[in-house]
Amino acid sequence: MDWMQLSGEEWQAVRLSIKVAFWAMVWSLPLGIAIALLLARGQFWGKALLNGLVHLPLVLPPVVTGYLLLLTFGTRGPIGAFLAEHFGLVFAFRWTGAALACAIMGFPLMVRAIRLSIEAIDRRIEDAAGTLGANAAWVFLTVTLPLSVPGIIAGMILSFAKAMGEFGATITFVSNIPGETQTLPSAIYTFTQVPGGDLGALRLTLVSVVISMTALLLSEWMAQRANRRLHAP
Amino acid sequence: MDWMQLSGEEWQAVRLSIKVAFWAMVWSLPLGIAIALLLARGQFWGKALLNGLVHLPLVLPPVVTGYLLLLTFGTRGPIGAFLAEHFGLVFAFRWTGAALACAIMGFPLMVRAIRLSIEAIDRRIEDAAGTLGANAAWVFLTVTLPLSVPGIIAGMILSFAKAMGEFGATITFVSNIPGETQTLPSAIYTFTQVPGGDLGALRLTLVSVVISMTALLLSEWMAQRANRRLHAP
Amino acid sequence: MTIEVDVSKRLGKFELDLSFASSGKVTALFGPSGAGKTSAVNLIAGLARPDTGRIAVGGTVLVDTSKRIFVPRHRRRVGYVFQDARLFPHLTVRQNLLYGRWFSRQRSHSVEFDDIVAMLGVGHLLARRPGGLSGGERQRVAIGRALLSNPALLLLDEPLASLDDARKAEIMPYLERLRDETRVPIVHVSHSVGEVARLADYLVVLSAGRAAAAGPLDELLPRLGALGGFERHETGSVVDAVVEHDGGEDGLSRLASPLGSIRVAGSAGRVGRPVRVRIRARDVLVATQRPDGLSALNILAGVVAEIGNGHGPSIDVRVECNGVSIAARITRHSGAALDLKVGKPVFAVVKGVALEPGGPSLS
Amino acid sequence: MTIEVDVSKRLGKFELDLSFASSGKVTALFGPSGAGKTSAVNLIAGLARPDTGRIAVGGTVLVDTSKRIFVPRHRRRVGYVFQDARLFPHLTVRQNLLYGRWFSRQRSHSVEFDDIVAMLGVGHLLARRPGGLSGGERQRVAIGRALLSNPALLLLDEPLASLDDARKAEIMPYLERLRDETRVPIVHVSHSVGEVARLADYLVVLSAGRAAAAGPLDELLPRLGALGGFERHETGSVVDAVVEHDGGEDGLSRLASPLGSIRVAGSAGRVGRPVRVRIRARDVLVATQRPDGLSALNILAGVVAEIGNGHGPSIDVRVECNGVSIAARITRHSGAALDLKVGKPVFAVVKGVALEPGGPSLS
Amino acid sequence: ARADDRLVVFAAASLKNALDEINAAWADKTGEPAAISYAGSSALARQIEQGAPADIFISANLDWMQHLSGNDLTRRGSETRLLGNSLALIAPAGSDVTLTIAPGFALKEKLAGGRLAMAQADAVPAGIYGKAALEFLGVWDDIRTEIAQAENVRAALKLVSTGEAPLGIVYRTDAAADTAVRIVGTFPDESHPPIVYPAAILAASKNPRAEAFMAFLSSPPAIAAFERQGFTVIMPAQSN
Ligand SMILES: Nc1ncnc2c1ncn2[C@@H]1O[C@H](COP(=O)(O)OP(=O)(O)OP(=O)(O)O)[C@@H](O)[C@H]1O
Ligand SMILES: Nc1ncnc2c1ncn2[C@@H]1O[C@H](COP(=O)(O)OP(=O)(O)OP(=O)(O)O)[C@@H](O)[C@H]1O
Ligand SMILES: [Mg+2]
Ligand SMILES: [Mg+2]
Repeated sequence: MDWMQLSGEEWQAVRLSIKVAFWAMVWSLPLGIAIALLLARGQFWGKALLNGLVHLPLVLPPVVTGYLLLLTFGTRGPIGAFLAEHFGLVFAFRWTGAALACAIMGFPLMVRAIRLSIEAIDRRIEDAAGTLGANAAWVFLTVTLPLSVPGIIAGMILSFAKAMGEFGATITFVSNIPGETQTLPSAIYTFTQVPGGDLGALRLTLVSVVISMTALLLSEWMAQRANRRLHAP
Repeated sequence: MDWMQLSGEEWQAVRLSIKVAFWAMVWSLPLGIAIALLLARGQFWGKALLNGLVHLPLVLPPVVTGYLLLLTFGTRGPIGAFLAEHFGLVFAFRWTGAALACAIMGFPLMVRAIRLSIEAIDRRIEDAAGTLGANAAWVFLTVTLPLSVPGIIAGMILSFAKAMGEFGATITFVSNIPGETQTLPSAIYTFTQVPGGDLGALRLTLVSVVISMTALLLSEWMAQRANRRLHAP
Repeated sequence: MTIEVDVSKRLGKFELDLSFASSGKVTALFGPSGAGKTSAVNLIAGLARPDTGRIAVGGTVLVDTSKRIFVPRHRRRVGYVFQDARLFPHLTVRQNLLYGRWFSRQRSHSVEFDDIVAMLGVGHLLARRPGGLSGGERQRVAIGRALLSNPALLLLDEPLASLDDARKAEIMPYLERLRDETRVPIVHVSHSVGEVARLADYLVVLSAGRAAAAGPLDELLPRLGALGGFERHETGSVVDAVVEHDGGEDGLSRLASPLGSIRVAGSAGRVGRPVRVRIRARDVLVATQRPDGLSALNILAGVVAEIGNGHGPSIDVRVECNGVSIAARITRHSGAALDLKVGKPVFAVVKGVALEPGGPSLS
Repeated sequence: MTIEVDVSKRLGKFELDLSFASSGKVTALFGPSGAGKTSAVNLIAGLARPDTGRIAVGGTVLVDTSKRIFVPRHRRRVGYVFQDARLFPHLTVRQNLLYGRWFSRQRSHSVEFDDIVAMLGVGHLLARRPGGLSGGERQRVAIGRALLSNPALLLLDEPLASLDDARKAEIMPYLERLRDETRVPIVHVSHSVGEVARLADYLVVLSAGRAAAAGPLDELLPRLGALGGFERHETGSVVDAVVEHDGGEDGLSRLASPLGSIRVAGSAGRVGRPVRVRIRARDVLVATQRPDGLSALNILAGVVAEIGNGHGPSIDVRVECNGVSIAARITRHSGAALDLKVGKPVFAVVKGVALEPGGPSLS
Repeated sequence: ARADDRLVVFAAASLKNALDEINAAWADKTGEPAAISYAGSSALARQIEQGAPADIFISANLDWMQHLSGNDLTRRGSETRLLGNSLALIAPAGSDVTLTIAPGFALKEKLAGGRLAMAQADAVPAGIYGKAALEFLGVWDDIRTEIAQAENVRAALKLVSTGEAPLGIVYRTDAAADTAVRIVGTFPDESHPPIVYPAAILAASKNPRAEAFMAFLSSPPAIAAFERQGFTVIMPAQSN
C-alpha cells in the first residue's frame, strides 16, 4: 500500500482542509442561525432579496462565486481593502480566504437546514415561555435554539462536508498555494491535471472521504442524542 | 444594453439549463423522498453506509464525481452499459446525463431537507392514522408525505438551484455539447477562460440568477401556502 | 364479546401488569392519573407491544407474545379516541371525520355522517382545519372520527374530559345507544364515576399499573369508595330496571326493579325498555319513620344491613330493600341520633330527581 | 384587584366581543365549548391582541388599543395554565417547573417548590422529560410551572379537566388558600359548576363570544340554570358563613349564617373563620311538615317565595329562610302533591353532607 | 510557513509533474522549495490582476500572459517562451483506427457516429489549438457538431481513455503518458498557432530569488524534467 503514503505536502493539505472546513462551519454558524431565524420568522421588506442572496452561491457556478469573492474580498476589493486596513483581516491568498469561500458555499445549505427546523417548531411552546417571563431573546435561547438543534447539526455537517469538497470557488479566490490555501480538493484537482495523477487523486479522495464520513457519523450520533432528548420520557 | 442580447446558442443553453435542472429535480424527488424516509425512520444494517453514500457528492470535488459517473454510467460503464442495452437509456453526451449529474450533485441537499421535515413530524399523528385503518403505505401517503411538504419544497428548490449552478461534474461526465449538454454554467465557464470574456460571463450569470430567483420565489410562495394550510384555522 | 387482557409491559420505571377478562359490552378503565390507563389502551390498539402477554377481543387474538402473534394496528379496526385529540392538521374537519371510512371494508355504513356531525355539533366546522379549533371542538371531532371509522372495537380515552355538561348530555345517550344497539365492544377510560356507572357494565380499577379490582359493575360500584382514587361521595348503587310506565317529558315514570316500583321524573322511554338507575349514596337519606309531606319521590322500606366505618364525619349505611342493597351516606351524628343498628327497619328516602335512567349526565 | 375587560377580536368567522369588570379575587369564565373562553384568556395573557378594546388588571392597563398600549406577554407576569399543557419538551420536569423562576424578579419566593411538587404529586417525575408523561401528569406539571413562576395574575384554562377526583381534592384547597392568602387575582375557566362555585366570587358566563351574564357569584349562581350551557342540576345557592363551632374531623360543626345556624359534618376550621357553603338545588327537599327521625342535619323553616316554571318534569322552588333564598329542585308532581304556593310556610330539608365549607370538591 | 520571502510560483496545472520535480531539485540547491500554486491559467491570471502575492507566472498559453503584460503586470523583459508542445489525435488503446492527418482527412467517417473529445474549443488552450488545426485542415465544419468539449484537456483524455469517445485531440504530453490511449497521429505544427508555455516574473514581485528560479527553469536538470514529461524546451539552455 505504498501509494497510500501521504507526502508532507499532502499531510499539510489534509490538516489545512480540516482546519478550513472546521472554521468555515464554526464561523458561519452564528450568522447562519440568525439568518435562518430571520427567514423563518421575519416579515420585512427585502426578505426575498436576502433569501436570494443566501442562495446565490448555490446558483452561481463556483468559479463565478470565487471570482466575485476575489473582486470584493481581494486585497484590491472594496471590502477586502477595508478589512485589511481597519482590522488587519486579510482573506486574499490566505487560509482564512479559503475558509471564507467554503463558508459562503456551504451557507445556503446551512441556513436552509436550520430554517426548516425552526419552522417546524410549535410556536405555542414559545408562547408559553413568553407568559413565564422570557423576553424574545430568552425565548430564542431557551426554547427556539434547543428545539432547532436537529437542524443546526444538519446545517453544520452540510457546511463541513461542502467545505471538504469545495474547490471551484476556493481555487479561484485564494489560488492553490501549498501550506496556505491548498486544500484537499485543490490538491486532488491538481492531480487530475497531469498524467499519472490518478492514483494521487484517488489517495487524497479516500482521505477526504474518510474524514467527511467520520464527521458525518459524529453528527448522526449527536443528532440522535438530541432527538432522543427531545422525545425522551 | 446591447451586451445583454443573448446569442442563439446562449438561448439554447438557457433552455437546456432549465430543462436539465427541472428534470434533475423531478427525477430525484421520488428516490429522495424514499431515502429520506429510510434515513429518518429506518433502523437497518448499512444505514450509515447509505447515509455516507448520499453525502458523497457533497464531499467529493465535482470533477471526481463527474469522473466516477463517467466510469459507471458511461457507455462502457457497468450501469451505463446495462441501461443502454436493456432500456435504451443512454446518458453519455446526452442532456439526460447532464440531468443525472445535476440530480446526483443536488441529491444530498434534497435528502437532507426532506429528512429534516420527516423527523419533525409528530409520530403520534401517524399512529392515529394507523388505528383508523391505514396501513404503512397509506399512512405515508396521507399523513407523512403531506406533513413533510415544507421539506419537500425546500429539497426541490435546493436541487433545482444546485442544478442551475452545477458545472464540474456535468462537464466532466457529459462534456459540453451545444444544444445537448451545454448548460448555462458550462457556457459561463467558457467565457471565464478567455481574457475579455467577463461581460459574456456576467450576462449569462445574470440570466441564471434571474431564473433561479424566480424559482426560489415560487418555492417560497408554495411553502408559505403549505405552511398556512398546516397551521390554518 | 369478551375482552381478555393479560399483559405486562415496562415503560421506563413504570410497570404495567394487567390482567382481566371482561364480558361486558362496555369495559371501564378507572384509576388515578398515571395508573396506566392510556398505556393499557395503547396495547389494545396495537400502538405498543406488550413485553409478554395476550390480548383477545371477541375471541380474536390481537397479541400473543408466546405465539408470536401481533395483529398490526391498521387491521384491528379500533376506533380510538385519544386523550390528546391527534387530529390531522393538514386535513379539514370533514376530511378528518371521513378519514377512517376510506379504509373500512364495508361501504354501507351503519353510522351516518350527518347524525354524528349533528350530535357533536361540529357542522359549522367542517370546512376548517384543526389549527384554530377550541379544545372541546377538537375533542368532538376526534370522537366523530373514531365513530365514523366503522370500528369493531371502540377505545375511548377520557373522551368527554373537556366538554361542557350540555354537550356531554348529547353524547352520552349516543354512546348508550351504541352500547345497546350494536355489537361493538367499548373500552372506556374515565375519571367520572357518573360516566362509568352510566355506560359500563364491567369495571377495571387500575392502580399503579395493576388491576386493583376488576369485575361486573354492579358488584364493584358499591365498593368503589373503599378502593380509593376518586371522590367518596360518588359511591352508590346500580339497579337494573324495566320501564313500567312512561310519564312523558313533564310527568313521572315508573320503573319495575328488584327494589320494587321506582318513580322517576320525566320520560323513561317506551314501556318494557331495560334501563339502569344509579342511586348515589349521598342522595339517600335514612329515616326511622316514614316521612310525610316531603318532596321525595321514592321512600323505600328496608332494614339496615351494614353500618360501615366510613371516613371522617360520615358513615355508609347499607339498607337492604327487597334483597337489594342501597348505600346511604349519612353523618356519624345522624347515625347515632337515629340509633341505627343492623337489622333495624328503616326507610331509604331517595330524592326523585337523583334517579336517572337515561337523562343528562350524572357527574 | 379588579379585572376590567372590554375587548373585541375577530378570529376567522368567530367574533369575541366581551366586556366585564370583575372585582372578585377569582373570576370564573364559564360557557360551552367554543364560546370563546380560551380566546379571552389569550387576550389577557397577551398571546393575542384585541382588534379594539382595553384590558386592565388591578389598575394596570395591559392593553388599550385607543392609547396604543400593549404590554408584551413577558412583562405581564401571568401564570397561565394552558388547556393543552405546552410543556417544554427539551427540559426535564424539574426544569419545566423552575422555568418561570428564572425570570421572576423577586428572588425570595412565596410559593415553595417542595410544597407544590408534593401537592401535585410529581416528585417522582422530576428527572424525566415530558415525552412519556401521562395526560394528567402533564397537566399537573403545567399547573406547577404556572404557580412557581411567581405570577401577578393566574390564568387557569380548565386546569383540572383530566384529573381524577382525589387529585382535584388536593389541588382545590391549594387554589383556595392562594385565593384567600395572597393578592394574586385568578381567572379560572371551567366547565364544572362545582369548581366554579367553590373557588370563584365573580362569574362571567360566555356564550358565542359574548358575556351572556356577568356578576358576583352569589347573584348569578341561582340563575345559572336559566342561562343554559351546563347541567341543570348544578343550580344552587351560595351562602357565606362564619364558623361558630368546630366539631373536629369526626364530629359536627356549626356555622353562623344569615340562614341561621347551619350544621356541617366534619371540621370547619377554627372558630371565626369565614367559609362558604353551597347548597345545590337538587340536594334540597321541601317538606310541609317538619320531618322527624330523618338523617338530614339541617331542616330550615321558611316560606315559598317563588315557584319557577322549570324544565321538563322538575321545577325550582325558591324558599326564603330568614331573608335568604334557597333553591330547591323538586318534581312537578311533588309540587302539586304538597300543594306548594307562594307564601306557604315550608321546611327546606338539606342533607348534611351536601354542605361543604372547604372539604373535598363538590362536582 | 507563509514567510513573505517565500518564492511563489503560479503555474498552469498541466505542468505539475515537471515542476514538482524541478522544485525538488531547486530545494536541494537552495534549501527551500518554491511554493507552486497549480490552477487553470485563467484563474491564476485573474488572481495576479487582483494582487496575488506571486513572483512568477507560467501560463499554458500566450493569451493570458499577453493580457497581463498588456496591463503592465509582468516585469518588463522577463517574459520568455519556456516550453512547446504538440497536438495529438488519440484513440482508446484497444481501438484499431488508422488515420493520416492531412487536409480533408476522413475524421468524421472514423468517428462513426461517436464524438471527438477535445478541450473547450473557445476557451481552453488545447481546445483553441485543436479547433485551429481542424479548421486549417478543412474538417472543422464537418465535425463541429460531433465534438464533445471537455472542461480541460485532461477531461478530454479521460473521455477517450474510458472509451466514451472513439477519438480525441489532446497534447502529446498527455497522450504519451497514458497507456489507455494510443496516438493515432500528430498534428503538423503549421496547422495551429504555436503551442507555447510562456513564463514571466511579475511586476509586483520583490523576491530577489525570482530571477534565479527563472534561470533554473532552463537549467539542464529542468530541461531534462520537462523533456521527460514530453515537452519541447524552447528557451535556449543556459548554464549556471
Ligand atoms: N415511555 C415512557 N417512559 C417512562 N414512563 C412512562 C412512559 N410512558 C408512560 N410512562 C409512565 O407510565 C405511567 C402510566 O401512564 P399512562 O399514560 O398510562 O397513565 P394514565 O393512567 O393514562 O394517566 P392519565 O389519567 O394521567 O392520563 C405514567 O406514570 C407515565 O409517566
Ligand atoms: N384562528 C381562528 N380562526 C377561526 N376560528 C377560530 C380561531 N381561533 C378560535 N376560533 C374559534 O373561536 C371559537 C372560540 O374558541 P375558544 O378556543 O376561545 O373556545 P373555548 O371557549 O375555549 O372552547 P373550549 O371549551 O372547547 O376550549 C371556536 O369556535 C373556535 O373554533
Ligand atoms: Mg391517560
Ligand atoms: Mg378552550
